[in-house]
Amino acid sequence: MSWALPLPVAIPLLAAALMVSTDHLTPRLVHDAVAILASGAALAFSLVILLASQSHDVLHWFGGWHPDGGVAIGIVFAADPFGAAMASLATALVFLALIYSLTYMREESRSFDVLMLGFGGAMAGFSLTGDIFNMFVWFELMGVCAYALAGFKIEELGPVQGAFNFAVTNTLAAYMILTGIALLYARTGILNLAQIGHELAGDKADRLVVVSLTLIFIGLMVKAAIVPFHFWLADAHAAAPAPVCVLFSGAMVELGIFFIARVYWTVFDAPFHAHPGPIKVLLVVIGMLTMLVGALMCFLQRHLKRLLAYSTISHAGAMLAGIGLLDSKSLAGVANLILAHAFLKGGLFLVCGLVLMQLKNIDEIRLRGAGRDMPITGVLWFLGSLGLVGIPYVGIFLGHGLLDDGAIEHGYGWIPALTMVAAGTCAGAMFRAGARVFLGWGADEDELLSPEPDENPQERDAKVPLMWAVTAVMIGLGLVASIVPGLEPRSERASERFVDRTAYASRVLHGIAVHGGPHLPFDLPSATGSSLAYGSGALLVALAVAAIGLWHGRVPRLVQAPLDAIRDAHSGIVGDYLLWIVGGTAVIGAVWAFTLP
Amino acid sequence: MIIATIAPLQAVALILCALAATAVALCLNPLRQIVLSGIYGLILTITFVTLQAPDVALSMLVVTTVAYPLVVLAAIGRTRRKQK
Amino acid sequence: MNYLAFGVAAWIFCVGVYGAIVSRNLIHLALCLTVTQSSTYVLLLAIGYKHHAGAPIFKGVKLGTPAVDPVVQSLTLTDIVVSVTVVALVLALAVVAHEHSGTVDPDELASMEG
Amino acid sequence: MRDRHNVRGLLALPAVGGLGALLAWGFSGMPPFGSFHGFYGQLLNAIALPQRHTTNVVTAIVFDYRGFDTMGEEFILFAAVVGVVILMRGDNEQPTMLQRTDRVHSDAIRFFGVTMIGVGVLVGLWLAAFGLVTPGGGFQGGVAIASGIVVLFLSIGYPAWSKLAREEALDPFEGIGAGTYVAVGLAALISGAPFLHNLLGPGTPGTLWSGGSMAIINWGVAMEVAAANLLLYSEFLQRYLGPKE
Repeated sequence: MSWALPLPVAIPLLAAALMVSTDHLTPRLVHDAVAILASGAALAFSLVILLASQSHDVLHWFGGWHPDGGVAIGIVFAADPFGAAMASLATALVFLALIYSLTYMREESRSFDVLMLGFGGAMAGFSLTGDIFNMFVWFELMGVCAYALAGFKIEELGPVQGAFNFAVTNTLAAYMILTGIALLYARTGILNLAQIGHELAGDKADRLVVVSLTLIFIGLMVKAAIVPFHFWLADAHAAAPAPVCVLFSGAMVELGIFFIARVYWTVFDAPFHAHPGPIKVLLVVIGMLTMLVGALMCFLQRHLKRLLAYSTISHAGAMLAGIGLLDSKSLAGVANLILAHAFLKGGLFLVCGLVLMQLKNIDEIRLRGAGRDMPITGVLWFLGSLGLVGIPYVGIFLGHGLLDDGAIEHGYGWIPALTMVAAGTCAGAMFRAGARVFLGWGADEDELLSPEPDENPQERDAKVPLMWAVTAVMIGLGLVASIVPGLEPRSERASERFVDRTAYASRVLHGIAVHGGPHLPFDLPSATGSSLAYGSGALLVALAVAAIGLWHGRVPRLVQAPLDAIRDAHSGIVGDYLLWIVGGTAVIGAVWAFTLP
Repeated sequence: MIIATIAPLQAVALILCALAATAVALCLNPLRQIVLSGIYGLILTITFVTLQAPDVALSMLVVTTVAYPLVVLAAIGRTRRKQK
Repeated sequence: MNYLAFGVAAWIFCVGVYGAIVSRNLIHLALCLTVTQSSTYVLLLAIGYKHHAGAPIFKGVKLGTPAVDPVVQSLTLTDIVVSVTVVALVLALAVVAHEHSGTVDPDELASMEG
Repeated sequence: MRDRHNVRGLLALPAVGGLGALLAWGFSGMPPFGSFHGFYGQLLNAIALPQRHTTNVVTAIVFDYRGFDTMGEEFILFAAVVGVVILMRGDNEQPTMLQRTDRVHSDAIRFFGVTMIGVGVLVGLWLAAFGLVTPGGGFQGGVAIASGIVVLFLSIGYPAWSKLAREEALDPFEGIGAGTYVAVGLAALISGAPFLHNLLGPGTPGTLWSGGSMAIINWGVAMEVAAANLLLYSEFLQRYLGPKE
């Protein structure tokens, strides 16, 4: 199955190159067909790889440069179930977003398709690579496509400024990652992940490794929109076309989280295996902080896409905390969370696209009651929001349940309570917005919410039924993610393999395949009592938050001042954002420098 | 292929790099800045040669003498007009 | 001398970031980013340098002659290309932002966006 | 607003200072300058010439051992140019007021320009051709070719230039150049070998045909880089000289 590995990257990129070279010769129809076929093929091959990776990791050595006596000469793609699943998820989102855009993105559709394909290829490469510099290359390609897509609507200032802030902050992140890579190279003289881990095993971690850890993690955290490195995300999301937001929220942010886990379990687990305490505590604390700040900011938005963007930040925080527990069960939870969240949040963004197109506005207050005669769109919005609560057996439930169970096993009993509140608050804000727009409930003024400038609709005569269909497919996939038979044991086994550094290294460097173990049943997921309780609790929180938002609209004076301070920090000035990144790096680096052995 | 090099030359080139980088970053006038960054690019080129990296030096040279100045000058020209 | 090159790399990184933070002009900011990126060139090449070794080019030289690390050089080459493209993209965004607002000051831009 | 900027300036000093301290602390753990012994690099230095018959090891790494990185890199350039063209689509109208003033009258300048084009393009071709033997390669060559051609702009003026350096004319070169890389990779895959496997064998050391399929990739890269750079210059110069108000 090794031959399939380059295809999810190569096919979209080749298609993009062909589309540019025949740009002015072929009709638009052909272009759209090529783009959708290419992304569909990439998706199909990603799924093939995912199936093949169930028994053992699938490898592909580019150029045929197999390792020579355990020394990696070339670049490898190493697909384990998680990596292959991330590639499948990313390419699936590209595929669906391209179909949705068939009529939605009429203007300059060729370049749009080209950039989407490049984005998809880069995300697939990022998921599959087993080489740290190759990761950097895909990180940058992902970035370049994303910056251009974020600024796609150049007729307005917002998108351009959002894209600028996005580009500058993420470029700084890339340089930090590259510096971290250089330090690892100075220490080991190697770029292959498995082999770096092998080299570092047994040695005491020196300062080179600690600083490298800091720089690489923070660079990835910027991509993953972790507080205080998250500021670019809302600016970029609010302004980008809806199908692009699907990729940003559904895959790009999660890939940042994913690679933190990847690089920890292949490289940094080796030197820090005995004393992971400081890494664990800091990641969990930052993750929880992100989750709460994201939920709070989400509640304060009236611009629907901005609201969804902050809820993405909140969920990204929960994911980081799950990774930070450094435990295979929580990791399985994070994987399931990523899966369900991607489809639900993607679907919600597509609903925003429909709202913007049909109602010519995206502001909750101004649209009050305007969506009363759009039942299908409204129902989709509520279903998507419902999936993000964590109600037992719906949407993100399985992911949250596993994550919570892992946290409780590790003695972090307070994590499930916080995730319940945060997920409930985000979903509550979505309920509130939905009730106001589609039902006309609540006050027609709310001073608490941040006003935002208008956004112009993209297209006027798009084919709505097609867009409904794509949106419904995404939300439907997200809703059933918790009841897929056999998903739970498979994700747990996959994460056990993911955290097994020595097995990964011997597979990559010596080709030794460790077999997957006994056959897994196709059972419906079971749930512990506590996760059922937390899931139901989240629903209550969500309803309460929605009710407060609709009819109360006030917060106690005590929290008003800190609220204003947090809101003020989201200034839109790129210098501020860079300052947060640099300051955050200095603080986190100092903490690790003093506490890691 | 050894490119003749001596340690003092490396040291001088590196220190010049640090100084020129500082000048580029702290110069507030964009036009003066693009001149400085051209000089900085040339110093980097020399530094790369002393570090035995002719390929990299060549890349830096073509980028710093053509690509950067053209693009940046055009951008400066465009953003200047309306400001007056 | 042992740590001069690394110190210079750290210094360049910091100067570039500082310039970007306090910048009042988007184009100036883009050039500061290139300065930050150039620190990675110096760092990578300094890591791969070996005393009394030549460039990794074996034309007219016997194989086995000491040569500096070729891998960091190929990484730096990639890095330079990336730098040019990102700067071009950032500058394009700056020019378009100016088109809309008539300013290239990040603070003013943010206040216009509201 | 000014306050905010000043506060940022004040806070930036300790923050950047902290980052600098962190970097300095980390860098002080480096192996001393000049004593590095990375076995990946040394291994490649030893095997590249016998295996790949390329005397320039860096180029062998760029196009073969780590050729897949370079494919990604080419697409970064490719995507960025598509992005720039898209972002700058706003004013594609022809500059009208500049047409009269922009004409070049001096034959001397024109002659100089034409000579420079020749020099630039020749240097570029030379750099690209001998990249596998001596320093240089597709990227450096491509930029030099583009810079040679852009001199044309100075000698014939904008109106004539805008007819030549059109997107329609340059896009095929850019697309085919970038596509060549993937096509070479896929060709190997289809023949049953790993992606980007060198199908054509190593060739003769020290000549233009050393490196096998690396030579094809190299020329593809040169073409893509030249076209991409020209598109980039063209977009920015159009902005520079286009009508403003």
